[in-house]
Amino acid sequence: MSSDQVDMGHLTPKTYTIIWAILLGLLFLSLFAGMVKSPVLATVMIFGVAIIKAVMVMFYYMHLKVEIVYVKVAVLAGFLALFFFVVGVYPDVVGQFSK
Amino acid sequence: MLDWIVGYMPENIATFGEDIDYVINLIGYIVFIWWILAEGVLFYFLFSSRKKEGVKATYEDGSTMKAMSWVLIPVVLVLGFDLFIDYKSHSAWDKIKIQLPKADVVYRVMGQQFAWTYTHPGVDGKFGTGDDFEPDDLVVPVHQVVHTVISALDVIHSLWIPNLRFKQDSVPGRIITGWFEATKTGDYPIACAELCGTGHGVMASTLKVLEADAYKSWVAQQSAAALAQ
Amino acid sequence: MTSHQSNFWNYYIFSKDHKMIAKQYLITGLIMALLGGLMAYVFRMQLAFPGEAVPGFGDVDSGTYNQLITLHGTIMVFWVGMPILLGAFGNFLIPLMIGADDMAFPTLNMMSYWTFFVSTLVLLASFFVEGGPASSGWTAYPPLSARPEYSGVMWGMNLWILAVALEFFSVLMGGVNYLTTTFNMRTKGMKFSRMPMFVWMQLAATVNFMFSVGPLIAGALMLLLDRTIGTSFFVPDKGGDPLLYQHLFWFFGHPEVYVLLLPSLGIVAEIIPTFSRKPLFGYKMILISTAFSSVLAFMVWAHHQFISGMDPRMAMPFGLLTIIISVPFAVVLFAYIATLWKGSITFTTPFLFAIAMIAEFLIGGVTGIINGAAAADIYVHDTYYVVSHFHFTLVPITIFGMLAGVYYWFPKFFGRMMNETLGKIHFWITAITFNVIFIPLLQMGMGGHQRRIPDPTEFEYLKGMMGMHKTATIALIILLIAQAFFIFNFFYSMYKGKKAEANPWKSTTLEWDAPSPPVAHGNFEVIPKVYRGPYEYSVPGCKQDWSPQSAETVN
Amino acid sequence: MSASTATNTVETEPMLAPHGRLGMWMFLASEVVVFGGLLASYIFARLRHSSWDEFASQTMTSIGCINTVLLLTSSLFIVLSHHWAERKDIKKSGKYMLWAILLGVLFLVFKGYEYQHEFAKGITPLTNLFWSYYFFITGLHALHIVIGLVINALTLREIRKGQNLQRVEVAGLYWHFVDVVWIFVFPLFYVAS
Repeated sequence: MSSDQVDMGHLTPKTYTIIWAILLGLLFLSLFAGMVKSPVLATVMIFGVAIIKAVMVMFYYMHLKVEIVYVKVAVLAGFLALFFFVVGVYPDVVGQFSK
Repeated sequence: MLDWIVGYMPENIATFGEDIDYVINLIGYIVFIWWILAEGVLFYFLFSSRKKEGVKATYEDGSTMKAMSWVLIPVVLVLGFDLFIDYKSHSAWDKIKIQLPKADVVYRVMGQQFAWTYTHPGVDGKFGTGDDFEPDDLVVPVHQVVHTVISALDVIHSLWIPNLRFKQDSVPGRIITGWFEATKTGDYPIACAELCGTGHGVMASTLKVLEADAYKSWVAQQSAAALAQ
Repeated sequence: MTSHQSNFWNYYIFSKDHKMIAKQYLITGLIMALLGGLMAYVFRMQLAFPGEAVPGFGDVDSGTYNQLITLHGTIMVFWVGMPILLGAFGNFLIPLMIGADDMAFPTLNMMSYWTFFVSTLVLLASFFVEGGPASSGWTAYPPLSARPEYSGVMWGMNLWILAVALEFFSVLMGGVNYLTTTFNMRTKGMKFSRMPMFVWMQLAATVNFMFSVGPLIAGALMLLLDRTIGTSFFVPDKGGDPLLYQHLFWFFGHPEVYVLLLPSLGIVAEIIPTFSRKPLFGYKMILISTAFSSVLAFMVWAHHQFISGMDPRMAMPFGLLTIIISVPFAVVLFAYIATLWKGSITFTTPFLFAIAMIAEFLIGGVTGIINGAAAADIYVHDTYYVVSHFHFTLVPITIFGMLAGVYYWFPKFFGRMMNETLGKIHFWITAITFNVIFIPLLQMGMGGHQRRIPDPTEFEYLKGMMGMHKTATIALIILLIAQAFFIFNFFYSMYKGKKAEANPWKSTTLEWDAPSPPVAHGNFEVIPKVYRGPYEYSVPGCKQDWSPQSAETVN
Repeated sequence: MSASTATNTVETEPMLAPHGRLGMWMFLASEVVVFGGLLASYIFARLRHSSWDEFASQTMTSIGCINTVLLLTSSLFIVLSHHWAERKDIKKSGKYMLWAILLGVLFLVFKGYEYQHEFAKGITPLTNLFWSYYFFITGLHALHIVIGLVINALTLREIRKGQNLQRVEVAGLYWHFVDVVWIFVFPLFYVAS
């Protein structure tokens, strides 16, 4: 009854495998990023790669790209709530006041 | 007029106490007026629009801007008053909790399960020296800024001195410095305001405000006794 | 239609029918409400007559007192407010109001009730465990709650954390069900703009809950680890930070009070138009301000921690946002009041309770501004002023709102009418005694009376307030006795009340098209179609002063 | 988590998305905040204690790497299984699902080995706060992997019987979510920056 929806954004087994290869590539990229000398650059690269990988899995494997708008809003709301939490708690738990 | 309804606050003996009382009374009056208006309108509508024979209700679903303005205009006023209150409150908060005037007397206040312990640096004004002593009560001179360096040993307590309008949680693992300046001598109660176990209700202590010279002689006498040990 | 043969077990116990599940939630919630109320009786007697044995309970030492207030708070919020306002009314009415035959996931719905039932058993079991139940406040601040030796309670607290976690999973399952049902199973013509405000409010409450409960589930598990195997997430001895738990808790805590408020506002939004025969004032305006307040709800939590050792500079943004969040609810309340204007009001019991909810909640909102302003909060934080403030908000929500809903939808739940005179007696006594309890508490709070202490006479400056404690306690006893009217009325009318027709209140929303009680599985004889908005009362040009959503034409 | 497949013949508003998929997405949206809150608390604690970088270097990056590869590959297989399930190709869908489950089990095996290795070195959740967070977060994630494997196994049984094929998609969503969580857990613990 329900599998009549449109073909999932023209993704074929080949494209899935390509995305898989990219994800592995990004994994090794983040490993090398670990070797980078300056700690700030390393952290930015590592978490940048992690975010890209996460977005790729969500968009292509979870078909978030072709999902209905309500689901996209729900996922965005989840990350937005998380963002409010981080912004609200960071200055207190990590700030100088709490030493 | 408000005290009769909202309640009598204990006598204020702190310099920043006026600011807090001013903010509380300001909020009290604004909020009381709004409350009377809202409840009045509610009960008037209830009374005037009750079911009368042959009179049909009007079809007003409040979708037009004109109709909605009946609600939005009062709400904008409420927002205006709120922002005014927040501005007044922030200036008081900034003075009490963010700025820290220079200390004349420094006390270490340690909250522990079921008692407040105060450490006075003694005559030399430095902690960790021989003349430090631990009085039972918080003895402070009048008209002088007292710093309370607050922390806790085990659980969260909260140093609560109603007459000084002073309240600061004492968190184990954090050192928080509060300050106050008493304007009147006498004995005032101190209590714990944060649930800290079975003895939370008996963590009573007293604040003794002395004249400057009486305080000085008391400190000298206590330091001498401490040095003797 | 999921067919299930109706033997005793499938019909009453393991029923997948959203109506039976709603009744199970309602009955469990009401029983727990009684339990919570009796706890209030015991510790208020201790406060009014310190040291004396409380009739019907015995001595209340400070450990027992802390346990009683902890459980009173926990039960009233998690085992009365959530199950009845979300579980009972949400389950029963969402499918009926959107014209569906059942929830999207009936099995998950059944599992949600039974997870809730198990959580109730786990909580009740924690009473009889060695060392007694949890005793560190319903907020369970570490390190008091993180180490058993600080509060003297070992397994009682662990079971309490487990019970609360189970209750969260049950409400999560319910939430998934409500969202999927409302998105997917609306009948023909029931566009989103034609859904009754009750359904919108249930959705907003579910969204508030689902996006705020996460950090607290993590926090509760960390607390459980701290207590059992001795890690120190929240205990500073090995680097933990007690304030991190407070952030995790109150990030959930504030949206949680809207999870209770919004369904109650939804119930009142259905009752006021029906009995004033007038459309709800500003449907879109209420919707927008509810959405706005749901987003704001995630940004204001630290007003519970102004003086908790948090960085004082953070009080500026949180104070401002807290003051601003009172605005959308002012819009909703003023819109409800505006609905009454030029209506034709009949004062039935549900209407009286709905109006009492609005009138009392106004006091709640008004007394809250002092807590929102940081400087004033220094004085009132952790005093009886705050206790009275959140009772002036929570009691109208969970007691008056819930009772309004029960009296209003009782014909639909059980097919019979509740007795009006008993209802009115119950209303007047409850409404009056409620104020007599909590106005003195406001005054005690302003006098500096700190909260959660078992014996006020320990403090010199509190001795003068014992008179107020006594009046509040006597008023509480009268209030509890008055609930007998409701309990009798509830069970008596269930079998012997006047037979109710399908639409006793002449209301327009879809649930009144189904017979009372609705068809066992399938709700409606014929699933109705929807032709107009939910509040079409006294439409000009119609003789009949109400035009139901499902009627194609109305003469 | 059985989604009802009530083929309601009654006219309703257009269905936005199949029940199962919509319900799972809502559940995952709320799970985002659980793991997000937990990882945020860990990051805050880590920023407070600079000494943790040295502890973080003691975690076995090689095992972490292999586990990431395992999870990414099992995500690939599950998406392929869903792809063929949509085309009613029972054989292929079942094969990929089986592979996804095997890789998931392999992930747990490596995880177990890693834990055992750490216990052997005398590291337990009580050694210090870093290890408490490490064992708690990876343990909670492993628990979600176990739940995911149970869901996948049930779905495999459904595929073999050729019914409820839309459940493959729902199981896939959950499994990808667990993979996304691991994608964030991996750098935090295994790449000592």
